[in-house]
Amino acid sequence: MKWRVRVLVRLKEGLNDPEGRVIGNALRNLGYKVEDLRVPKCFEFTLESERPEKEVEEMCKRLLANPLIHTWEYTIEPVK
Amino acid sequence: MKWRVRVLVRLKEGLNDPEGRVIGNALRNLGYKVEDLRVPKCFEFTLESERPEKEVEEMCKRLLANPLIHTWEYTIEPVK
Amino acid sequence: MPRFAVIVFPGTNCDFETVEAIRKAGGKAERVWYKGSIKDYDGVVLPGGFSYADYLRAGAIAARQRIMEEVREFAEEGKPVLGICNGFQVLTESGILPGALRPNKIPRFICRWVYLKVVDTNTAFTRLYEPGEVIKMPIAHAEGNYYIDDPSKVRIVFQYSDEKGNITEDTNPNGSVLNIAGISNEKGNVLGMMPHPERASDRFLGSEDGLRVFRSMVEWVKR
Amino acid sequence: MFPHEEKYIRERLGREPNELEWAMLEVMWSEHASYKSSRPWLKLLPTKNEHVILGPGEDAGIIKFDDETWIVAGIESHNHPSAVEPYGGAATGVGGIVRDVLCMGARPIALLDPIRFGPLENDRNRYLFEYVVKGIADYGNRIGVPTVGGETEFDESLDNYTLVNVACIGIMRPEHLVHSYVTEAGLKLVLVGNRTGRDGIHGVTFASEELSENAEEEDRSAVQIPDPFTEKLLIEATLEAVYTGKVKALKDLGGGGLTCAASEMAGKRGFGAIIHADRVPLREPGMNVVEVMISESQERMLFAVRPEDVEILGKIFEKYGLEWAVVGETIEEPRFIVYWKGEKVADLPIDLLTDVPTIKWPLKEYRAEEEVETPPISLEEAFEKVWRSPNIIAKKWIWEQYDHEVQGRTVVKPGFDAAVLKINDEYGLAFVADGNPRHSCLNPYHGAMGAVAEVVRNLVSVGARPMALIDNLNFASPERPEVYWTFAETVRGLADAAKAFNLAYISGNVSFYNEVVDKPIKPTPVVAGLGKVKLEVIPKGPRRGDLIAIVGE
Ligand SMILES: Nc1ncnc2c1ncn2[C@@H]1O[C@H](COP(=O)(O)OP(=O)(O)O)[C@@H](O)[C@H]1O
Repeated sequence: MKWRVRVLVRLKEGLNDPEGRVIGNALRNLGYKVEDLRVPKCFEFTLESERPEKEVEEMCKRLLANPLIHTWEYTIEPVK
Repeated sequence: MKWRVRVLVRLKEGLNDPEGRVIGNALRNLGYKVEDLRVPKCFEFTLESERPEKEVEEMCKRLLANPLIHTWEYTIEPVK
Repeated sequence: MPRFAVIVFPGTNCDFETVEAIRKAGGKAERVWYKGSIKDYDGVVLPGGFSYADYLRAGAIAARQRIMEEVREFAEEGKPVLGICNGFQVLTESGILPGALRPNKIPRFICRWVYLKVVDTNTAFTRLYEPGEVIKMPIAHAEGNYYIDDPSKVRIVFQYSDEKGNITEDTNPNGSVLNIAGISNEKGNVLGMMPHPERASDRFLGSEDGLRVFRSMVEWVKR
Repeated sequence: MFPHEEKYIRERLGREPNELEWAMLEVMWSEHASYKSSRPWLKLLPTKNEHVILGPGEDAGIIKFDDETWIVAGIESHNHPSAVEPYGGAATGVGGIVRDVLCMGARPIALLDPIRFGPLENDRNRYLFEYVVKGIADYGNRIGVPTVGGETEFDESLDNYTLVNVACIGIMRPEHLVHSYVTEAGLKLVLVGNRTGRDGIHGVTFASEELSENAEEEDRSAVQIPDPFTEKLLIEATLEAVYTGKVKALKDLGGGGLTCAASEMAGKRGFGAIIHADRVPLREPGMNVVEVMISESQERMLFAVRPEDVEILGKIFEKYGLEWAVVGETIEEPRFIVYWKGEKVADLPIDLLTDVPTIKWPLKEYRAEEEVETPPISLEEAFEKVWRSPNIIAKKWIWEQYDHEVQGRTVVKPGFDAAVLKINDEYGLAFVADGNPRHSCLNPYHGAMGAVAEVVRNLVSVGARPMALIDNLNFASPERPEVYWTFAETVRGLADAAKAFNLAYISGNVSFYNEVVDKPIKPTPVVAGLGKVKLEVIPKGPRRGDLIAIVGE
């Protein structure tokens, strides 16, 4: 079966996000009232799998995220 | 009012996407049946604004995306 | 003569000068494409560069390649394993060394000369330095910000310092915990460092301080 | 293309070209690909001295450093693309010049980036500046070629625009020289590297037009996403292929894409080529033959090899994970023939693509020099003004983002008069670029001479003996008589100055039509120089207590 997957990988709470800080500042400079800007990593793909949850969870642990510094979440939807 | 915003910025269809290609290959090497992997840019932040849609749309045009090569979408939810 | 493999991943770019530095240090070194094997060598070096263009996270994809299993065995057997810059990132990503290398505190690539304090001279790579000695080398990285949840868990080898060996926030170029520039495993046979010793191994290039990393490594194998 | 050119083409062919033929002619007859307005003048430049192995005419020039070492050099502008999309434009500019040097058979060892912008007070200029630097950094760093110097200038005349020039040098052994043209028929044409997409379609024609007000939102096809990962693999694979001795000709695909690379490769010595365009690996579905033939997708190279050697080279490309395909062959007959799914869809005399008639535009002299009063300003005030000018302050913010040390050769690092790269245990190569558009604007002849003299002084001040020059001429529309006159004067100045120093130009680039909304840029010749220096004699820099003296008038 085919699935449409989106993974979001975020830095753990408490770890600072230098890139997010710079972009946040840039937006504030343009006059927007932006706070706590973060730049999670996002991956979108099609997956052929019989056990998509298990495989996506594995992918995150094995490659897409670094468990020492990241948390992750994902959405999995069947491809029509 | 305060809003929780998530913006996704994607490369337009048809443009070369070396990063997506390389990460997709890496997952396939690990044995997953992954296709069309893309790496949109993701921004999450809190926004204080009276007209959040208008401002977020503006931010995308002015800074977060390059209209020439990107498309974007966002979700905006009130902060409880 | 001890033989070293310098592993080349797609995007590795400091392989030639690393081979040259090992040669100057009295060893023999060969570039080994990542699809090959390192079984016949006495030691291995993971050089700097941009393996897989640093996509995803620096070193992440290289760390999952088959050859890293051989590197892991090397490390466990007590043979010398040296990771420089991107090589250090590959070693942490593969879990051979603890911690993670995150984007610099100012999220930009930065190439500059820095001073390092040698705080541990009992590793395979630092035996020829004096304890506490201050040496000069260039850094060149965008993700060199060393992070570990519990710094007491690591063996610190190099710290960013000033000319006199003072370790302060000002001498920290990338935001690393405790100004860490290089760490080793418990046994001292695996070293990961962000600065480039191979770029400080020639009198015309600004410093020869880095050459002793390779000399130590060569002598350690001979011992 | 101008009406008289279209007429000429119809007469030569004796028929109306079809759509594909027009598209190919259009790119090849563009100013960018044909140098039709500049060629008559460029002839004035001296191109020979005792160091020159190969002068202008191929992808890059070559000088002899010593018996075992040749140095390859080239320079390129990427102005229009960078003004539209600074990150991708500047990055792919680096990629292009690196491949030019690579395709002579040399390993690229250093880059210089003379870059120019409008005043930083304007947000758009600041954006262009930051992203041009980031583009150069991200690309150069990832391919492992150090950017060892450059120039950065801010000038009101470049408001909302940018001039991005990049010079590259490479190192090679004489036996590895590969030319960009074939000297036999029956060779297979092998396309290697990135897949072909719709990138940069009409890029060269675009580069030969002035930017209109909304350039930013026009045509996304003018924009390219840089792929330094593939470029780095192309460098290694190409060199490994060259070292087999089996590469008969080699060209990179830049402006004009496959049409330009294949027709020039085949046509230069009077051969022809057949291209099977449907064999080109594609990135996007549904591309037509016109798009395939003129696409400017980056990070691609075209190899000519004997049929029996195709497999050997293919193995090398595969080792590096690069896609490749045989897309055509060279033929005896000097024609350029394109097939699409078995059907012949274009058939032109090859010289109609490669030998484009020159144009001489009207010239009109102008004088900008006038007597002015020195403004009444105190020394302190003047000093403050000069000292704080972005044109004067240190450029460390820029070159710290460049990996200027990679490859382990950078003896004299950025921040000095010229960079020096270690070539062997005894000698180094000094490399520097200079230009002075304000001077050129006042007096183009003197401005050009001044640029050459500055290059020479900078080389000498690191102890180097100058050997050769390369030049990049950034100008507005040649159809403006004053601009064309400044161009002619500039070339005259470059020529006379070089002759005075017994120097030769081994390569160069011309970029016309640098205008935004009808505002011409200042004449901007950029000159880069190469010199040889004994590593032992490089001045170490001043120490406290040294005396200062001025020599000269
Ligand atoms: N864009 C750039 N990239 C790299 N190095 C640069 C750049 N701009 C300036 N530099 C370096 O900064 C130093 C000073 O440059 P510049 O101000 O042009 O010097 P000068 O006034 O002596 O010609 C030189 O070493 C030059 O190579």
